[in-house]
Amino acid sequence: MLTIGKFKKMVARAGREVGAREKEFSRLDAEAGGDGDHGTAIVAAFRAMQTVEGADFKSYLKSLSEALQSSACGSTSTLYGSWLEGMGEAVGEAVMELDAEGVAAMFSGGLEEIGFVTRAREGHKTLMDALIPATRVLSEAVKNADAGIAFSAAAEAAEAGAMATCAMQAKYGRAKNLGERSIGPRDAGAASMACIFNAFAHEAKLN
Amino acid sequence: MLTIGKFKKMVARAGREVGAREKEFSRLDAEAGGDGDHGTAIVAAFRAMQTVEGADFKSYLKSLSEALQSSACGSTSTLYGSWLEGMGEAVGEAVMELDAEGVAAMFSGGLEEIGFVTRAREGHKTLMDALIPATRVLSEAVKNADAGIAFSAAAEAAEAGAMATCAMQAKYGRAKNLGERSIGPRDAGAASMACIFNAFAHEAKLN
Amino acid sequence: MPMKKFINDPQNLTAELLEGLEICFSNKIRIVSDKIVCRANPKSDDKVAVITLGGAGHEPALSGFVGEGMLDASVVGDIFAAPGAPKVLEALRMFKREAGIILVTLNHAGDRMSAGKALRDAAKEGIKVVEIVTSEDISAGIDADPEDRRGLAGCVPLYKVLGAAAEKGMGIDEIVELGERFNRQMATLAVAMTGCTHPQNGDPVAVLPDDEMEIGMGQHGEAGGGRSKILTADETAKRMIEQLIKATDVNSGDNVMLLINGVGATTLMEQLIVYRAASKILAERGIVLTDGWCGEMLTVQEMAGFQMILCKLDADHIELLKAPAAAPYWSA
Amino acid sequence: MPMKKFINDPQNLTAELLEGLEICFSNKIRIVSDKIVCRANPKSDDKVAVITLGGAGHEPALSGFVGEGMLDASVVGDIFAAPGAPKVLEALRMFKREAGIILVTLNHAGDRMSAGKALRDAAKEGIKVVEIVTSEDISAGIDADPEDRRGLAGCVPLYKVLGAAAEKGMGIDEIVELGERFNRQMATLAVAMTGCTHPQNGDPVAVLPDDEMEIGMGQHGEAGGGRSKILTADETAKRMIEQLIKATDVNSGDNVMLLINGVGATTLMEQLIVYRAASKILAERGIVLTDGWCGEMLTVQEMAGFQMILCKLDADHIELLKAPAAAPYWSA
Ligand SMILES: Nc1ncnc2c1ncn2[C@@H]1O[C@H](COP(=O)(O)OP(=O)(O)O)[C@@H](O)[C@H]1O
Ligand SMILES: Nc1ncnc2c1ncn2[C@@H]1O[C@H](COP(=O)(O)OP(=O)(O)O)[C@@H](O)[C@H]1O
Ligand SMILES: [Mg+2]
Ligand SMILES: [Mg+2]
Ligand SMILES: [Mg+2]
Ligand SMILES: [Mg+2]
Repeated sequence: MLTIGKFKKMVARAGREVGAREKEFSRLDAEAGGDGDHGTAIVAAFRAMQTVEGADFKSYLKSLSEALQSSACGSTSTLYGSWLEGMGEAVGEAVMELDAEGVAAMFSGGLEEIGFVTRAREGHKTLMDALIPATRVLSEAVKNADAGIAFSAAAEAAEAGAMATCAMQAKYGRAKNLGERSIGPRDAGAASMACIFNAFAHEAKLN
Repeated sequence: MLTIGKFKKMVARAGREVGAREKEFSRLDAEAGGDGDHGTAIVAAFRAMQTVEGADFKSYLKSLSEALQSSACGSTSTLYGSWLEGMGEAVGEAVMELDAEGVAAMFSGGLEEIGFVTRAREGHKTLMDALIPATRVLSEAVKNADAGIAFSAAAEAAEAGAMATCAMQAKYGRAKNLGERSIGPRDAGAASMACIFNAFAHEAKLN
Repeated sequence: MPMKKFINDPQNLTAELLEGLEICFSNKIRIVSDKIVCRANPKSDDKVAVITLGGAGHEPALSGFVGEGMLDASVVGDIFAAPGAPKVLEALRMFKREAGIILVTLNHAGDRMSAGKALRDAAKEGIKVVEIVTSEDISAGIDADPEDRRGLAGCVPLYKVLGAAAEKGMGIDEIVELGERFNRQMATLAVAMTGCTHPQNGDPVAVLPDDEMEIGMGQHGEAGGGRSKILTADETAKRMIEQLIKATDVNSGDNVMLLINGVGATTLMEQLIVYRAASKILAERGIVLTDGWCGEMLTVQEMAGFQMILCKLDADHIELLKAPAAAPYWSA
Repeated sequence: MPMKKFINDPQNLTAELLEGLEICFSNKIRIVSDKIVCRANPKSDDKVAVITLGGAGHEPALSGFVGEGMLDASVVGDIFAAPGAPKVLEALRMFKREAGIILVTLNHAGDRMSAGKALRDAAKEGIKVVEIVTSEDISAGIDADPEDRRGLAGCVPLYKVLGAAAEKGMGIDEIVELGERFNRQMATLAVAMTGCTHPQNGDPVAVLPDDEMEIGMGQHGEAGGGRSKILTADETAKRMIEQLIKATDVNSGDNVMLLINGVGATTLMEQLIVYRAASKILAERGIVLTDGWCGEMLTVQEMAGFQMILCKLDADHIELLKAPAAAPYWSA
């Protein structure tokens, strides 16, 4: 269902697509009352991951997570770092191709680990609003569809979750002090998370 | 020729006319590369002089000079303060009305004293470019004309001197570092000095 | 259009500013392992170590307060961004000791998450460390959950109290008690007139209308409190100090420390005018101004505004605040 | 539109800021006769007094440097405006003593005229006083007549040298020789990115185009040197330090002090980056960085820019710079 080679291409594509939208993510961060640097942070995170190697899922994800956490800073470092860390912990040793169950387990593991570092859940206007539904949809969809279709469904869920943050009031992160004024713009982290799932989907559909 | 009562009215009028042009004098200071506060300084100087009393020329001028120097700050304090101080020193004790010679002596004394505190002379783009010709013309004109006409001639000379500073390069004061870039705008101090002589002339002409 | 800032490659800001700090204060601090700023003359191992973490771009905070009688180390992130958990863990390993470590974390999501992760790992390794979280910003309301309040410049006098106590050789429990008491007894409010430019991406953070100010703005220009038309210095000081008095519950006869922290473009002239106004209100109420300072401690680039910090002082705090200190930007 | 400044009546700025300074540093300074800032604990009469004069709006300068081991008094004018001659004379009378007084005047027209007038009157009264005029700005050219150069923030380390020497009980001739030597051996260049607002009239001083900076700008935004497109920190530092090295004629093996004085909105982050770049060039040439500091000493409201000051140090200067000092904004 998903080879390590394909997954590396998905990560690389996510890096490119996030990179193209750097300014937008920073602007969203500023608009919702944050410090206007989420684009800078997420781009730095993907830059740190660019040269990472690893023959199988476990070692690749572990290296990604370490590279990200030691080079990138801010909330992004721990949040995305823990996500990748959890994904790596959920796959077996030396696995180079995942079946449907393996994909579901990997993404569920990521969500679980990120859940340890933040109390934020759906409705709190954070990246969790994109990640939670995307993970849920992906885990279901892989059972009956190929990777391309499953990731597309996940990307749609992530995008819908990100859009839904517009109407929310921030509860976590630097935007929370804005109170009602945080209502309106999308959450920056949710937007970048949706962008990542979207890139995964585009890449998964190829070939 | 000039009574103490009339002279007090001239000073009061100068205060009003300078006050109305405060912004302009500050702007000129800034444009010629100064620190943009000559209007503020000259207005503060006249404010300090507003409540000054004195029955005769000598005591009135002495009080004006002291009030100005102790309340006003910057170049204006010492320059205008010395001018008034020199004027006071040049008139006799308890004089309440000056003849033509007395007026000439008073203004020449002012010019002499200000000459002790600065090396600036005509052509150096300072208030001296207005004060020197105005004093010269006044001293001549009082010999053959009434106060109104004599002060009008002095005011014209001051105005011409102030306008001539446009073409000059600053040699003294805070504008001097600007070098050639100080060419163009009038010198702020010369402009305020011309304004004072103009007010003197208007008031002298009345009655 | 280039930013109106004296910088080189925006990616290197943090590394370069730390290098400058090390050169300028070579007798006081040194940089270890890239982004850990330590004392040039470390104190002995039998004393409690005091460490903090946080983003850069707030100079002199946090690294300017590393030195004799204050911090043993600061773990630096990038501009406005907490260091990653691995760096924090590395510093904890470096200062592992019987006497223990106190880690001061300002309550911001990134800092909390990095510290939290590092602390979990440190615990597994048997490193003795106690975390003190500052969250003295009262803009979310006096009764707000501490978890919902931000840590502003109040960390600076806390570093002083902790550092002095550690220098004296006190045990970790006693220091933590003293520190937590100081922490509970302080409150901060911030006010902003203009936003700033993010020095890495050149974009504006927190734009304010030409005729408005905002009380309650955070460390990076994050909004928070109430916007109003521009008030006079006296009126601004009054609104702020009254809320701080309420929050710290100080009364006639109590000793306090009052700090004004300029965040960037607001001049010391203005800060002193505000200090004057606030201290007069304290005096009117019989509150005793025992200690204080006015100047830049924790800045937010070229933002115009300041933070006002009021700390109720107990006798032991008063003594510790006066103890010797020799950090680059704090001496006593 | 109100200014984006925390002020009350613009006419009261100086009085209010001095009041704040006195409250905040009541253990260090006190205000005498309206605008004369003196030490709270004056030194004994048998030692030489060191006094300075100058406008306000440049905080912490000049009054922030009054204190043990530095200035005995500063005579304060109004915003950007020298005090009048009568105030200067009053201070000279106040400190009249056998040991003598040193009056430090920065070379600006207003300051020079007030000092000059006061000194003439003081001489008539038999007050023993020697004037030292600082004019270390080299923007008018290295060979420019000292009368045509401005006095910038170089006065601050000079206060330190003079104050320390006076505190030690040295005689006035010896102190003046030391001070004049220090004075001759220092040079300053300023650079600005933006102008500032005059806090009394709200008008802009020195507007710079969006993409330009100016090396050689004076203490109040007065223009002077060359405008250029915005340069990197490293390039700016290089251009400035090279001119300063030439002006002070320092060579391999010489000891120097390097100071970066932020004038307002330029962050300490940037100042440290510039410090790093300039000190590297000194190191390349074998010039020994013996002392230094980075931060705000003499500001120009919210102007963005800084002054770089290089002082060639003799052995006696090195020692005096290290001597104890306890002014509000300088401790050693
Ligand atoms: N406590 C938190 N829990 C979950 N997500 C968070 C939390 N804090 C911040 N985030 C996410 O991180 C994003 C901001 O990231 P970034 O700007 O890189 O970090 P920082 O807040 O350190 O500047 C927010 O938009 C939000 O999605
Ligand atoms: N050395 C000087 N000699 C004569 N006039 C001077 C001198 N310096 C300044 N001035 C005059 O003073 C004016 C500036 O006054 P003001 O702005 O009040 O003083 P400051 O320079 O202290 O800000 C100049 O326009 C000039 O006419
Ligand atoms: Mg952010
Ligand atoms: Mg001026
Ligand atoms: Mg950030
Ligand atoms: Mg002035």
